[in-house]
This record gives sequence, structure tokens and C-alpha cells, in this order.
Amino acid sequence: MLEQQLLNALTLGSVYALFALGFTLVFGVLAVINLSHGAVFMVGSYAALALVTHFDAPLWLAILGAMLISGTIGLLVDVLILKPLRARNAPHLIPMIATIGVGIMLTSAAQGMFGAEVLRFPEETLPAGEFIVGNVHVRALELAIVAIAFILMAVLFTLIKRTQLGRALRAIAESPKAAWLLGINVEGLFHVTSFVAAALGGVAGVLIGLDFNAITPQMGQPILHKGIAVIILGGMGDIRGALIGGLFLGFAEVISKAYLSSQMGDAVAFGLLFLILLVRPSGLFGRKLERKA
Amino acid sequence: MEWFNDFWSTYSTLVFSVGVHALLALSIWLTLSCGLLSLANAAFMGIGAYVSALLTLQLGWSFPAVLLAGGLAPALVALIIGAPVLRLSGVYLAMATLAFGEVVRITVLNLEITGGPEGLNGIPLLTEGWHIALILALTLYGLARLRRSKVGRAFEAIKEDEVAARLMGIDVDRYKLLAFVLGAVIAGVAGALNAHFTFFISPREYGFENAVDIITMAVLGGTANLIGPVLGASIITLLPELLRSLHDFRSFVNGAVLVLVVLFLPKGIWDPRRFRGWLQRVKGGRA
Amino acid sequence: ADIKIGIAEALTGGAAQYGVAISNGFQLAAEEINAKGGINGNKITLVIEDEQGKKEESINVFKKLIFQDKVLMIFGPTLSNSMFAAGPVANAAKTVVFGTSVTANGITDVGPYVFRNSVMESDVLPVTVATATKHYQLKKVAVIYGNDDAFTKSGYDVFKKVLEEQKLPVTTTETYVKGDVDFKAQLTKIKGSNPDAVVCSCLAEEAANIMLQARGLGIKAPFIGGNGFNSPKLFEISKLAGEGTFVGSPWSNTNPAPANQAFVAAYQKKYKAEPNQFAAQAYDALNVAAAALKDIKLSGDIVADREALKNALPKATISGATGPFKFRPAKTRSGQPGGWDADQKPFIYLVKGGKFTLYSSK
Amino acid sequence: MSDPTLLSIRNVGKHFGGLHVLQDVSFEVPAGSIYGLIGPNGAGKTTVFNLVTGLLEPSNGTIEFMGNSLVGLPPQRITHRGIARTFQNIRIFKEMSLLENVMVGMHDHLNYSPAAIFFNTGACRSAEKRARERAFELLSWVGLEHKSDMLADNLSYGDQRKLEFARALATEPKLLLLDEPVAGMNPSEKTILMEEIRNIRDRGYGVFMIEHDMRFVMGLCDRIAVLNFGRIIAEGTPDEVRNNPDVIEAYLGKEDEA
Amino acid sequence: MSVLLRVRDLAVAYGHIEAVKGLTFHLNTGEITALVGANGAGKSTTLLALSGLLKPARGKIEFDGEDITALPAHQIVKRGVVQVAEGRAILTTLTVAENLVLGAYTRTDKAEIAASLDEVYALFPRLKDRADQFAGNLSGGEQQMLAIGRALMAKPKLLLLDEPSMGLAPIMVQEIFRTLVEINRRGLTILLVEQNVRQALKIARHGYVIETGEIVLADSGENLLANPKVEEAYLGG
Ligand SMILES: Nc1ncnc2c1ncn2[C@@H]1O[C@H](COP(=O)(O)OP(=O)(O)OP(=O)(O)O)[C@@H](O)[C@H]1O
Ligand SMILES: Nc1ncnc2c1ncn2[C@@H]1O[C@H](COP(=O)(O)OP(=O)(O)OP(=O)(O)O)[C@@H](O)[C@H]1O
Ligand SMILES: [Mg+2]
Ligand SMILES: [Mg+2]
Repeated sequence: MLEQQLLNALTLGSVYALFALGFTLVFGVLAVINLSHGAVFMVGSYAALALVTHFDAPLWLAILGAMLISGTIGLLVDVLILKPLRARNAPHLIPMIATIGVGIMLTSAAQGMFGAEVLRFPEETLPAGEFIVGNVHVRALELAIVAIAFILMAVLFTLIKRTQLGRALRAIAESPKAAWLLGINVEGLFHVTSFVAAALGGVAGVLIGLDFNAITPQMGQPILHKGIAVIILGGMGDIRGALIGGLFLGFAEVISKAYLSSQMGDAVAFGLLFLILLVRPSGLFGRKLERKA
Repeated sequence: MEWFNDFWSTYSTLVFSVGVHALLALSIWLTLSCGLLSLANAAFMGIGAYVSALLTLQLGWSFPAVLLAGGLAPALVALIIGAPVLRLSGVYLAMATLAFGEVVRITVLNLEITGGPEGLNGIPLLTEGWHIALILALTLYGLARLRRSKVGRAFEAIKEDEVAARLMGIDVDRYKLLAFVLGAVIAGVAGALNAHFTFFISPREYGFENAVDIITMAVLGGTANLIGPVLGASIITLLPELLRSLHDFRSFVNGAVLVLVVLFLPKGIWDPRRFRGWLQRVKGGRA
Repeated sequence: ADIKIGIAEALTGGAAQYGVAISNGFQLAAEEINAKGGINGNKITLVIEDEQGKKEESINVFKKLIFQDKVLMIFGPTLSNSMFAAGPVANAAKTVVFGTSVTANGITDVGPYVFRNSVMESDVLPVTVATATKHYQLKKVAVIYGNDDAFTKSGYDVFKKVLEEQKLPVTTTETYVKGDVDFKAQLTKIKGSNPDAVVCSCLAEEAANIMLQARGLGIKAPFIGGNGFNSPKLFEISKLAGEGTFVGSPWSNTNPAPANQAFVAAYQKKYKAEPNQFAAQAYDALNVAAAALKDIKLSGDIVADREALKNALPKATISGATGPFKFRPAKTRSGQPGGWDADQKPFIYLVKGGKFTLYSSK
Repeated sequence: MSDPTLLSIRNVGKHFGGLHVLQDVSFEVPAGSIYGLIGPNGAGKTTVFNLVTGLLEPSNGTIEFMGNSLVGLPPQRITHRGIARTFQNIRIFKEMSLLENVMVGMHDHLNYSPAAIFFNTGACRSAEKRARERAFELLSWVGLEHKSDMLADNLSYGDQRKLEFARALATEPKLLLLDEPVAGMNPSEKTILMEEIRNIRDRGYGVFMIEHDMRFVMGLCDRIAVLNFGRIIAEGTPDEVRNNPDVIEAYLGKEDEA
Repeated sequence: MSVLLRVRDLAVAYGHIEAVKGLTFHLNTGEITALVGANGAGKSTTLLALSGLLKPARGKIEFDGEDITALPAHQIVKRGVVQVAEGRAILTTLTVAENLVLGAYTRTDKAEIAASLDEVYALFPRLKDRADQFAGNLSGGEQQMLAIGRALMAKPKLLLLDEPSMGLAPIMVQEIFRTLVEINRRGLTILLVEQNVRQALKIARHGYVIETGEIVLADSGENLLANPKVEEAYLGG
């Protein structure tokens, strides 16, 4: 059973990581805890579902469409809400509260349009494919999620660490004023980041919607909760951290369910998180500059 | 008079809730004023609620004693976890306190004495309007005094720059612990009051969303002074009630209002500096 | 004059999927009653309020309905938790409150004005488990339930007691929490313990996913479920994964009784969707109240009318979508006069070909 | 006359990982005098201040203040002993008014109890009133009294330095550490500040400062230590230091600009 | 002689308070111009407005014949107006090398950028030693070097310097001023805000003295140095 549980942990961890990637990106660049990310994730799911059921779109097109729609929402939130807040020098918790409002709006809009009950992708659209290796049952979709999480992480990580664009993003994250003075189009990059992060959230929504096949207006809430844990465990805004943090949480949860007690899954995961933070006050990859004066 | 009776029987709970939420918002205001973004206050509220409800139900303690215990129990917990947790800052502190809250919630969920997910029901109605009013008034007065003293200034200084605060001779760790523990006391008492007018408590009421709600109240109202949190708590509590007639659009509009308020009043609703700015403009316009 | 009845259900938030169905059931019943000329010539008007599945909100809604709208009685709220908070308010105001989806123990302890037609798990599960055990020759079972939800947890408590009484060994007991979508860790463990069946105290949506994921992991054992399983959704989602499941419930969309078939058809026509047990129980509940109202003469004095309704309601009986229905007095813990529980015989269904089929032992 | 030693630094070393920032640094700051620490950028001057104020711990060596070791004490205890400092990269409390900034500096000297705060006792009120008056005094000393209600963040750079100076004095230090106090001030303002610092010394305080402005340093300091690459390369009176060829080579440069 | 930057009636306000109250001045191509004044006079405010980081309340800024008053900051940098801001605006979480490379954000030619980098390292060898350190760990003076070096990486047409000598050792100050003269000779136009008034006016062709947001004196550097009013107010008698 251990092999199966390890696989379970890997997929669950990748699910968390996938969700956390966009979340951490916004956090890292805009320094906003975007609590509407869960709702954007949910919108991604519904968007793909609507494309598949109402327009008979093939799955790949539906995924693209979902990215576009959720990305646009992210962009709109940035342009219409976060940008004016930046211009008005809002204190740092204020944007977070605005995103709570956005989350509420998106959730109730989704309920208005699609109803409160659980919706599913039609069976024929689900990528089939399941194989059994030894004692372990593997589904193609799960493998896809794991692979996509790793690939996206690698791409984003290289982008941020090695390219001029990445350096510019890090510059913005530290000081928008300094970035402007370097000739960086700070607002433009904020918009791009918001779009990309929300699009990533949207993809995560589609994939996870496909895998667990339960789409509801509330589906973003529990994962948002975990997502926050993941990005902070990984270290604020750190792309590698999102993956490692996600995997960590996935493994902690699955292993404690498997070998301790399923009642304790979350308690063990959060308890460990608590302890890790005490040992590493800035998360796994976070670092604090030591210089004081 | 009859009108008032009708009004009171319909809305007394709502008014009570405003009071309790104001206490909660003040509790987080206190920790925020020291620069601590703590998400533990919902859990502290829960501890206060459970301890007090159990004392009432099982041991039949008197209400004042129960309230006192409801404040002290979370304070004790805050004291214990404070030392390690308060070494963290910013979102990391938020996360650690959130994790702590989760552990508390799951513990309550799995204990026999707390009734697990089914919670505790049949809690007698002991809270009266004047209890809440009195405690709120005392809290407001106490915090107002604190703010104007060296303690309040020390909190502010710590919020802005811990290193510089240390070099002013402020024992940063002790003051942070003080803010954290006092916040826990206020939240715990709020929880105890709440438990004794809603007949029922369950672990679900003290989770992440509630922690965020509490922060929203304080920040939306404005954290520059004590009026903000009270105002924020009132608005967040009353808004859904005011929007009730919108039916299906209620929560959408509720969200939209939140966004708009924040957008147009980014420093919170009660922002003395903006008011001063207006005043100056009016004066300047005349001059 | 119109008869004003309050409906307090969770129309938004996490419990909305139940609250909305329930509110649909009430509206359908009210329409039908009014179309037939109302009750003794009086039309029913529903005052529908959203209690969001939150306790304070429920109290506020109850107070508004009782003191401001001055409704004759209240249906709701959706969750047991909310009933524990709001029930005492109605009881203290001497107003009947009638729950259709509140199954937790102790609800009717609140007082004599509290009624419910939600069938309690303790009435259903013993028969279900016994029937399944006999049918499958079960030697040992695994259990899974949601442990942060009053509904699924109290269902589990009953299951546990029943399994002990029927001396059926449990290989492992697993839990999940609300909002979980990944059950593979628990199911892998269940698979390792090799049970003959999986006993599941879950809501339909979660149950469907549990079944799907169980089959994906190669678990072949059949499922045994309670009240929560009872939704056509279960098979819309799980398709054939739910084959062989035993469910005990007062209602099923395939129950051929004419009252039920009429309900199912009317619901489909009005809402373009399949009804579920929540809608059926709400539909029946309003008809029960209507039956009681027929027998009383409304004076226009709200206090007297509410009292009259409280006295008449226990005697009301109907034969509705959930079959023959009557009340029985609740046994309370404290010995105080309590409210009224449903006295209804559950049916046992076996799932065949993705449909509930009434089980009859060969 | 021989002044007693206020601060004594002996054989102090400090490294960050493999980077040795200070090595075997020793000197003494006497009471009632102005002591200067100069040296090229990155020589380790600010690091010395960080060690003295407890923000960093020395890797080896001892630091004593009036005969008691400071090593291992947290910053607030060191402030308590009577050492205050200003920062090279100004660290004022930006969201507080100037007056509040200075009053924070008096924290240690306001000894009223929590109960006194709650009941607003006479003792508490008069202590606060005195503190307020003293803060005003300090602000007018640096010429900022007319801005006392302004937010510190809205001050220009030079004014922020002055505020920091007033705040440090508010802690009533026996030894004042100034890290480049006149950076960003113009020559006439420097002259005024020079007078003020002399005043402070004449009242018996010790002043220990880092500064790159040679007119200022040479005109003001009684003794000067020169740090280069983490080592003391010269120590003595301004004249001795000014003419030391090593110092000229490493720090002052050939042509004397001033 | 051509005018590179022309400022007309520039006013900048913080909230309701005007910190700069209608400055009119110009910079000639290829010259060093100094802007001096007491603390709080409005020098930094002026520079920030020129860079587009503060939006003027009124007035007009023309660069190279183009009206740049309303342009966003990054567009202004792109046109070649680069600032070394007060307080340095170093990116502390990036390494020294990354800070420098980002300085060339608006440039694309890899080879030329590499050449510029070598020049900067030649100018400030200390930075080369510290290339892979986080800039936040640098000493104050090292950060100042980094800020100047980073601005040079942009290959500006107009360099705005806000107190470049602040926090630098005397030997380094001389070095910086020598460098400024040198890069100016190569054609770079410089606007210099300095508290080191004497040296600034020595190397500046023109100088403006500003007091509480207004220009009170404008003359050649030489004349200003000799002006008794300047002598008294800014040179310390
Ligand atoms: N926390 C740290 N980690 C790594 N290196 C550090 C740290 N703090 C200081 N340094 C290094 O130590 C050296 C000395 O720094 P310090 O700030 O003491 O110099 P300084 O003499 O004050 O220089 P300046 O006159 O430029 O302010 C510098 O090279 C700096 O890079
Ligand atoms: N963010 C701000 N908000 C409000 N007022 C400000 C702000 N920044 C500066 N000021 C005010 O504007 C005026 C000009 O400030 P500025 O920083 O331009 O002066 P400066 O000439 O650069 O002075 P210094 O030599 O001290 O750097 C000052 O009176 C200052 O108090
Ligand atoms: Mg230094
Ligand atoms: Mg300036």
C-alpha cells in the first residue's frame, strides 16, 4: 500500500502546488495576498465546463479558453482595483480585503449563473486512461497534473531567476519606486503578472475540476486555505517554495492519514507547518537579510 | 414604545452581534497596532466561548465568573504559544497563528467534552445588552488610555521598526507578548458573550474565514484609532441585514460594497488624516 | 386572508445546494395548494429568507420572520447547527418551527414548538445494515465519514452503534472533512484492510466522488449508505461505480407511489431538474402543515393562531412523496416536554443499473 | 587631565561567514570627549556601531561600557545602560509625528504603572506632560519645533537626520553614537550641528561618531581612530591622523579639498 | 548651444502643500548644472518630478524638444533621463551584479552592456569584489557606488544625481567628482544636487540656488562660488 500512498501524496501535493503557483506569483510581485485566487480557480473550472457543455469545445480548447477568461478576470481586478489602490498608497492589508470582496462577488455570480449544486464534466470529455503498475493504480489525469505542476514550476523558476524580466519582477517586488527609476514599466508588469497568475489559477481549476470532478461555487475556499499554507511554508513569493511546500503539505496529509489517523490529517499538516515556521521563520526558501543598520 | 419593543425583539441579536464583533475588531486592532498580523484571534474567541459555555453547562458557574474564565483561558494559551510564535513577523506570523487556530479547531472537533462537530447546544441565554455595552465601554476606555501612554507609543514604534524600537530601550518581545495576550483576553470575552446569546456553538465558527472576517472589520473601519474598528464591525455586521431585500443579489452586492469602500476609502472608513485634509481644503478655500 | 409562512434556508454559502432544493420544494407545494384554492379559501404566501447556513444569521432571520413579518410558522433552517441556535428563539416566541433537513440528535429537545419530518438515522440505519449484511453475507466492513459536519458525524455515531449491536467487525474507520475532494489516502487504507463492504456516512456529492475514487483504486466492495446518499445526483456522477449500494431512506425518485410520481413530475416540469430528498421532504412538510391548518379556524390574532397550529400539528397525517407520514413525540434528555419527530417507515433501496430499486428479499 | 574610559573595545573581530569585516580592533572612548571613527567605505565602521549597540555580536574580543561587558546583551538593555545611536540609513518612525518620535525615545524614563495608565492618575499625567515638554525642547534644539505635529515621513532627508538626533538624545545617553550625522546637510547646517555636538560634550557626555566630512571630523574630534579593511591603521589626535601617510593613501587622498 | 531640458513653471505638491512652487530653468546639452539649497528646499522633489515619479501640479517639462511632462516614469528613462535617487533605491534582495544588469533594462545590445559593466567595475573595483553579494549587505558607501554605477549602466543622455557624494569617503568623493567631470567630457549632461556645494559649483558650468521651492539665484558656477550670499548660506562662511 505504501507505493499507492506515495503516489496519492505526489498527486495531492502537485494539486496544491499547481494552485499555489499563481498565488505565490502575485504575492511575490504585487505583495498582495490575493484571496480571490480561490474564486478565480473556481471560475476556471466553470469556464471550461461551459465551453465543453455549451459550445462542444474539445478539452484543450476549453482549457485555453478557461485560462483566457480567468486571466482576464485577474487583469481586470488589477486594473480596476489594485492599481487605484497602489496609486492611493493603500496600507498593505487593504488590497487583501478588496480581493475578499472580489471573491465574494465571483462566487455569488457563479452561483447565480450555474446554480448551487455540484456540476461535472461530461464523462466523455474526461481523458480516459488508467493503468495498473504492480499494486498501484495510476490515472493519466493524475500524471498530467504532476507533470504540469513540475514543468510550470521549472519554467517560472528559470524565468524569474535567470532572465532580465525575472530580475525586473524581483525589483518590483522589492521597491516599485526603484524599479520605475530603472525604466521598468512597473504597472505593465503588474498587469502581466496578474493575468498570468490568474490564468495559472484557471488551469489549476480546470485540471483539478477534471480530476476530482466536483465543481461548485465554493470549491475555491478549502484549497485557498491550503494554498496560503503552501506559499508561506515555501517562502514568500518563491516559485520553488510553492512546489516544495505543496508537496510537503500533500505528503504530510496523506502519510498522516495513512499511518496515524485520518482525523489527524490536517492537524498533523498544520502542526508540522507550525513547527517548521518556528525553526525557519521565513519559510523553507525564504531568507532574511541579516544586515540591520 | 411598542415600536421599540418590536424593533428590539427583531434586532436585539443583531445589536448584540455588533457589540461582540466590535470587541473582536478591537482585539485585532490591538495586535495590529503592535505590528502583529495575528489570525489566532478567532481561535482565542473559540477557546473563550467553549470554556465559558462548558463552565455554565457543566459546573453552573455564575455569569461573571464564566466571563472572567472566558477571558483568562485564551490569555493563558496566548502566553504559552506567544514566546515561540512572536519571533515570526508579517505573513509568517499570520500563517503560524492560522496553523495554531487550525490545530485548536481540529482538537475541539475531536474532543468528547466539546461535542465534536455537533457542538454544544442548549447554552442558556445569559448575556444582556448592558453586559456587552459595559464591557465594550471598558475596553474602549482602556485601549484609549493605553494608546496615549508610553505603551501605545511603544506598540507603534515596534510596528514601524523593531530594531529602532529596541534601541529606544523598548523590550520588544515583552510588549509584543503583551499585545498578543491582551488581544486574546478581549477575543475570549467576546466569545464568552457570544456563546451566551446564541444558544449554540460549534467549531466551524472559529476557523480561518472568521479570522479573516475579524481582520476585515478592523481594517475596513480604519486602524488609525479606535473608532475605525467599531465602525467597521458595525458595517460588516449590519450590511447583510440592510441588503436583505436584494435577495439573490445580496451577497454579490455585499462583495461589491466591500470592494468599493476599500477602493474609495483606502485608509479605512474612519481616517482622521483625510478628515483633516478636508478641513484644510475647506479652510484653504475660504482663505 | 393570506396565511403567511416563513421559510429560512441557506440560499447562499456552503449549504446552498441543499437550501435551494428545499426552498424549491416549498414553493412547488405552495403553488399546488394555492392552485387548488388554498386552505379553506386562504392562500399561502411564503416569506423566503436566506440564513446562509450561519447561526447568527439564522437567529436574525427567525426574529425578523417572527416579530416583523409576523409569520404563522417557520420552516427551516437548513443545518442542524443553525436549528440549535435559532430553534430556541422560535420556541421562546411560541411559534412553530418545522425543520425538514435537521437530523441531529437533540433538535426536538429544544421545546414543544419544534417539529421535524427529517427521518432520523437511528430509524433507518439498523434496517439498512441488517438487510445488506444478509444480502452480501458480510463478515467485516470499513467505515468512512465526514467528521467535521454534524449531519455526517451523527450518522456515523448511529452506524457505529448499529455495527456494534449487529456484531459486525470494523476493519478501519476513516474520516474526511468538508470540502475535501481527494479521498484516495483513506481509500487506499480501506483497500488494504480488505473489507466486504464500505459503510459511508456522507452527503451525496462526496459519496459519489468516494465511490469513483474507490473504483479507481480497485476497491470492489459494495457501499452502504444512509440518508445522505439519497439523491439522483449520486448516479449522475458515479455512474456505475455505485452499483450494489444499499441505501435506507424515506424517499426515492423511483418510488412508484402515485403521490411521489406526481411530485417528481411536477418538480421536473417546474425546475427542469431532478428533485432530491431535501426537496421531497420540504414538499411534504408544507403539505403536513396544510393538513393541520385545514382543521383550525384562524382568528387573525397571531398569538392565538400560532398556539392553535402548535396544538393541531401533531395530529396531522398525510401520504406524500415520502410515503405515509405522522408525528411522534420526541423523547428528550431532560424530561421536559419536547418537540415532535417524524414517525415514518424507511424503504430499503438497492442500486441496480444506476438506479434506486426497491429492495425485496428473495 | 585623564578622563575615565567610557567605552573600551578590545581585540574585537567580526566575520560574516568567510568575510572578515573586523579584525583585532581595539580602542577606547573616554568620557567627556568626542571620538571619531573614520575609514574608507566598507571598512567596517558601521559594523563597530552594530556591535556596540547589540545588533550584532562580536565573533571575538570584548566590549565594555563603564567597566561592564556589553557582549550578549540585547539592544534595549544596552540603551538602558546609556548608549544611544543614530543610523546611517535613517530609521525614524515614519508614521508617527515628530513629537511622538522623540517621546518614544523617553520610553525608559517614563516610570508609571499599567494601573496608572488605566486610571489616568496624576502621576501619569504629569509624567506625560513633562515628557511632552522635554520633547519640544529637544525638537527646538534641532530646529524642528514648528513641525512637531507633522508625520516624520514628510520630512526632507536632512530634517530626518535632525529628528533622529533629537530622538537619540531623548534616551538620555551617556554615550551618543552618531553614524554620519551630517550626511545630506549643507555646510552652514553642519556648522550649527558642530556647535550642538560640542555642547553635548561639554555637558559631560561622550560622543562617538563616524563621519566622512573631514572639516567636520577634524574640527570636532578630540581623538580619531582610522579603520581600513577591518583593521585599525591609525589612532590619535586629528593632526596626527591627518598627516599619517597610510591614512592619506587609503582614505583622504592626495589633494586636500577642504 | 542647444537646450537639452527645459522646465517651465514647474510646481509639485504633496497633498495640499506645494513643495516646489514654479521653477523655470534649463540645462544645456553637455553641461553640468548644479542645484543647491538648504534641507527641505525642494531639490529632491524637483528631481523626482523630472523623472516622472511625482506628477507636477502645473508646469511643463521638455526633454530634447519633446514634452515629457505627462509621460510615465519608464518612458522617461527610455528617452535617456536617468536618476540616482536620494536614499539610493538599491535593490537589497538582488545581488550587486543583478542590480547593475538591471540598470541596463532599457538597453538590448548584449555586447555593449557587457562593456558598460566592465567600465563600471573599473570605476568601482569594490563592487566587483562584492558582485555576488546581496546589495542589502553592502556598506552605505558601497551602496552609493552601486547606485551611481547602476545609473551609468543605462547609458543616459541626462543624468540626475541627488547627492551622489553622500556617505562616501573623501578619497571616493574626489574620485566621484573626477568621474563626473570625465563622463561629462564624453558628452553626458548632468544635473547635480549636492550639499557639497563648493565642489559641486567648482565643476558646474551653471548653478541654481533654490529656497523653499523657488529659485532665488541663477548664475554661472564660478560666480555663485564667489557670491557672498552663497558663501554665507551654503559654504559655511
Ligand atoms: N550582514 C552582513 N553580511 C555580509 N556582509 C556584511 C554584512 N554587514 C556588513 N557587511 C560587509 O562588511 C563590510 C563593512 O561594512 P560596514 O557597514 O561596517 O562599512 P562602513 O565602514 O560603515 O562603510 P561606509 O562608510 O560605506 O558606511 C562591508 O563590505 C559590507 O559589505
Ligand atoms: N512625501 C512627502 N509628503 C509631504 N511633504 C513632503 C514629502 N516629501 C517631502 N516633503 C516636503 O517637501 C519639502 C521639500 O522636500 P525635498 O525632499 O524636496 O527637499 P530637499 O531640498 O531635497 O531637502 P534635503 O536636502 O534635506 O534632501 C520639504 O518641506 C518636505 O518636508
Ligand atoms: Mg557605514
Ligand atoms: Mg533631498
